[in-house]
Amino acid sequence: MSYTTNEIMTVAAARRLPDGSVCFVGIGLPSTAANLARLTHAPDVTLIYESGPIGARPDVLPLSIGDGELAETADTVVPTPEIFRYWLQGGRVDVGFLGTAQIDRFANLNTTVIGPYDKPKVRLPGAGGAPEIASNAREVLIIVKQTARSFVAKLDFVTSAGHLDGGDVRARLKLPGKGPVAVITDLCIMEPDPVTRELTVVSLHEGITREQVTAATGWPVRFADSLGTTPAPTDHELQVLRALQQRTALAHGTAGGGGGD
Amino acid sequence: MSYTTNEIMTVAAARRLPDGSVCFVGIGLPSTAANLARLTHAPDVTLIYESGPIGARPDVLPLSIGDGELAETADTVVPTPEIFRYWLQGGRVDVGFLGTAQIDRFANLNTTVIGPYDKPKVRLPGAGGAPEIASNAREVLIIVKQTARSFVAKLDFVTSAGHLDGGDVRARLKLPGKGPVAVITDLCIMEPDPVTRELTVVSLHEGITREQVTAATGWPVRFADSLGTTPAPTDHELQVLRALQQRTALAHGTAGGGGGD
Amino acid sequence: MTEFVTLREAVAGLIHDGDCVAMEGFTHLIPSAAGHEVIRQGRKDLYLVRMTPDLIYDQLIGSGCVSRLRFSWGGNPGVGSLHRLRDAVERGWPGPLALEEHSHADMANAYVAGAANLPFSVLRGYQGSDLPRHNTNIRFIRCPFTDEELAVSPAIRPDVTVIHAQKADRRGNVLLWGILGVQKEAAMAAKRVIVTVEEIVDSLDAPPNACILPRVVVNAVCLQPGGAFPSYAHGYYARDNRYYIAWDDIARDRETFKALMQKHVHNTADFNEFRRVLAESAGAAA
Amino acid sequence: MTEFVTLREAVAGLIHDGDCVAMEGFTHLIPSAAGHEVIRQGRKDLYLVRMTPDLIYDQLIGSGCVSRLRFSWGGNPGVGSLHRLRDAVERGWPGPLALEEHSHADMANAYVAGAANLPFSVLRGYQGSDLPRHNTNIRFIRCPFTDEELAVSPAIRPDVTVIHAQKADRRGNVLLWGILGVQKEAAMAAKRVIVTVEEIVDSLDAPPNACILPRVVVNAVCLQPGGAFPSYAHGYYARDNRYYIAWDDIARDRETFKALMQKHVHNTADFNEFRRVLAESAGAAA
Repeated sequence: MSYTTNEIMTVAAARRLPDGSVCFVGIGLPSTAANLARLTHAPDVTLIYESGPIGARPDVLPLSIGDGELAETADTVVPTPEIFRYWLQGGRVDVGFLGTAQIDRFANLNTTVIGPYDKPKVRLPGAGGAPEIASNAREVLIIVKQTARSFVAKLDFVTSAGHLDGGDVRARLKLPGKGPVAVITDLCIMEPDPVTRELTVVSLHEGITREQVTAATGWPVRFADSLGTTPAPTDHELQVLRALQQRTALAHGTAGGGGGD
Repeated sequence: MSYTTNEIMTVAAARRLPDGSVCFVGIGLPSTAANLARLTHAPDVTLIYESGPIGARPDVLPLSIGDGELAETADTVVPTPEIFRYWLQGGRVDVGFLGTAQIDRFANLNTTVIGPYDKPKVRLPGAGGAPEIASNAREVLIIVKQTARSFVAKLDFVTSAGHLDGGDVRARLKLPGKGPVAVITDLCIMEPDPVTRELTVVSLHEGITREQVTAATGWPVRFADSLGTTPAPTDHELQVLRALQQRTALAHGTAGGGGGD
Repeated sequence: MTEFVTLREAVAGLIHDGDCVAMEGFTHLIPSAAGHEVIRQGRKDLYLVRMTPDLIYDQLIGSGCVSRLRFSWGGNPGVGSLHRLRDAVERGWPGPLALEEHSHADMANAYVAGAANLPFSVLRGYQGSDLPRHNTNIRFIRCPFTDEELAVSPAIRPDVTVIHAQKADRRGNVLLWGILGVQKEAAMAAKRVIVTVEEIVDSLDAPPNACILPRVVVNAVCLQPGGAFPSYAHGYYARDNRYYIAWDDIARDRETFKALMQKHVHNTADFNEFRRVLAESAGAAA
Repeated sequence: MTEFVTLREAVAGLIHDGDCVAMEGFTHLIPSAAGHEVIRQGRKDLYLVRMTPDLIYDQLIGSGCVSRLRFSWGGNPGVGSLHRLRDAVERGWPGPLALEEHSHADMANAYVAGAANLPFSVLRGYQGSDLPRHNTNIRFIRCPFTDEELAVSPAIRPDVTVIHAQKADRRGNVLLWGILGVQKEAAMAAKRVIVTVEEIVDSLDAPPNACILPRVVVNAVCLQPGGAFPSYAHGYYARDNRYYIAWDDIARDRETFKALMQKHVHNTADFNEFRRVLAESAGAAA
């Protein structure tokens, strides 16, 4: 089956979510990918949303982070402070799944402002749960569309820590989690270099060239020596994803996703 | 109707609980008095037990602080941390109703040890909720049988602060609540002097002499100039109290009360 | 103890110019009717607090009721930007808006600290983030036992918290269920509490350990069915996703926004009338 | 993920000599069967934590399993003293017992801090009390915003928390209701969690926002009907007040206590057999 770049991005991100893990899910692309994982290879994943549902199994994608569908299908719904205190800070989240407005070469994230903080050109929604997801989850997956505007040489504002200035700075600052382990875009998959922690393209989606990735990245992007090709979505993955999005469109009049954190 | 010294103690304590107030109730005598108040002049009192029930209206007295009867008759049952954090520390408790093993002239309480802490003669159960009830409730009522062994010149251990060394020391230490406003015993009612905060007998129960109170107090106890006589329990009060204790005996095979804090 | 009053009376009596006001509801049970009533009564200089300022705060900000905002995520959930919030921050219209920006984890902790009458909250957070550089109320302390560094911020203690709930009983106890967000903590942290409800019943018939606000913490209960529109009330009505999408166009333009607020809020007596006017517009458009 | 095992297997696999163990249950749902099994397996040098050590901790202390106790109220609720606890503290029998004594408010806060993975908890407490003089783990700090003095103590982070609950589903989610005490916080604060339950069901059929421990925090579920005896399980059986009263006589004398533990615990294979032996004794006595 043929597929879009959005589809391979979502499928490639979903594949990174281990079955049996506890996943803290942001709304939008992360929620789509996490639910695709749950409906394919990871039936025993526990999806947590910051509004309170634990173990949500939505039949259609939520449009907001607090849709009733999440509450109705969850193992339990706890107050929001418990999610952040007992679950995220409590060290019980294996994977934090984040989107972002801007990202730099060390996978630091900006969701706060474009331009100076006190006189912003664009005021973005803000931090939401991201700073503590980024620091406390055992590992972080980032899913974001790749453009030179979003993959920038220098962030206007670091909302959430990736690997900061690179190297072992997270360990030195005693951040509890490993930080970003992969950035999945509509063009490629990047992983931090094991030593420098600079994002490195490890896999190109089928039909995508190095030049396209370079053009969509605001810094001189590095490619792995053993650069691979992202395995194409299987028919099953595509069928499940499309059925999910179709159910969502029927329920909401939209394919789900969008903003909200 | 004739009555016992225990009965007038309970009735006199119950009368001090204002209708409409929020009362944090210890088990035993405080619970008996608080429920008598609720069943007589204070139908709108909100009784809180540290195990979690808020607005409990038990038909029989609880034998333990966490009887099912409390949960079944309450407006809501919250986790114990919420009782201490959001209610007591939150400043939402009007009256703390305490018992004690020992008390001194400034209404400080000892429920920890008789003898030295590290080599106690008698190891008592300990603090329970009392230290923070004593400091955080807007005011504190103490109900305790009066003997020279329990009303002592010097406590072996200050578990919970009354008026400490007297005077305005509570205000200087910035304790949130006013501290003990009355001590109700089987012999009399004592209140702290407005200036020195030393406990002063303001009312003798009918038939009790100054000499009896003096003999049952381990310090040279002071009597108010305008020493009154505690109004006798009304027939209604006695009937309600006895019916409550009879229901309790039928349910538990005991009259309720006993230890537990 | 609880008074049963109209929303107009509750806002008039309990929310004053300059107050610190938290209207909470995490996507679910957002107190929209109360937000309208605050605008209708022309409150000024409010210090608003909310984890996720969305449409009602966009409306309050655009209407000039707000001088200061403590928050952690300000957007139109599922749609995108809050244009009135952005206009205030980016261009100072209709007036300057001071921001106190935190993360969700911090805000949730700060409500808990407020409910517990503590002056500050403690969290493992903000490591590597620029937020503490721009908010002097995010500080760091060391654990007296382990010497670990932890973030602290001031507890949230609103003058007034406003929430919407499913039910109240006639004594004033309030029951909510489904997505609970931080409503209970926000209410317990406040000096005064207003609750709008879908219905008032003889008995809550609540299951064991349900989320109940006892009447002694509730100052006013206002019957306002549909009062969370366009958000939802679990068990009563669904979220109106189209309204959230439509808001994007309305809020984008100052004049469109002002005209709509005039028609839907200032020219209506209450939320019920707003709903009627809205339904008529929709009918006319169809 | 949750394993469904016998209590014997759970204790053998998850509780080790020297562990910090919290068995919680505030009068309600006390994990008595688990306490017996720890004694039966002869664990040593345990660091026990519990707000209200009562009969099960009296038994564990008297059986020589415990070297250290963190607590806030140690008594036989509704009856009086714990004689085995007193004997250990007053006369060092069967061995010395180190006490770390706090107040209820502090213990509850310290469990919350543990569940939240914070190293310490903060409270308004202990003003004027002698407890901080005898417990160097009660300290004071100043608020970085208001300069108020507040008490702090180390978070409780048990190696193992053991609770009793009404139900588990076949996936391992656990439901409890009624008086909740600090069980949820104690479980969330622990490295490992054992839950004994009255029954295992296909579906919890839990009401919204019920107190549920999700399976990912539960290591072992053990079916043990009646496992909270002589405390109670709301909806299943009542408290056996006579047993609490009888315990006062049993525990008062070392030999009586030892003989009873031999007969009821060491000579029985499990809690079901203990209940049978106990019923026979009662029958014989009647």
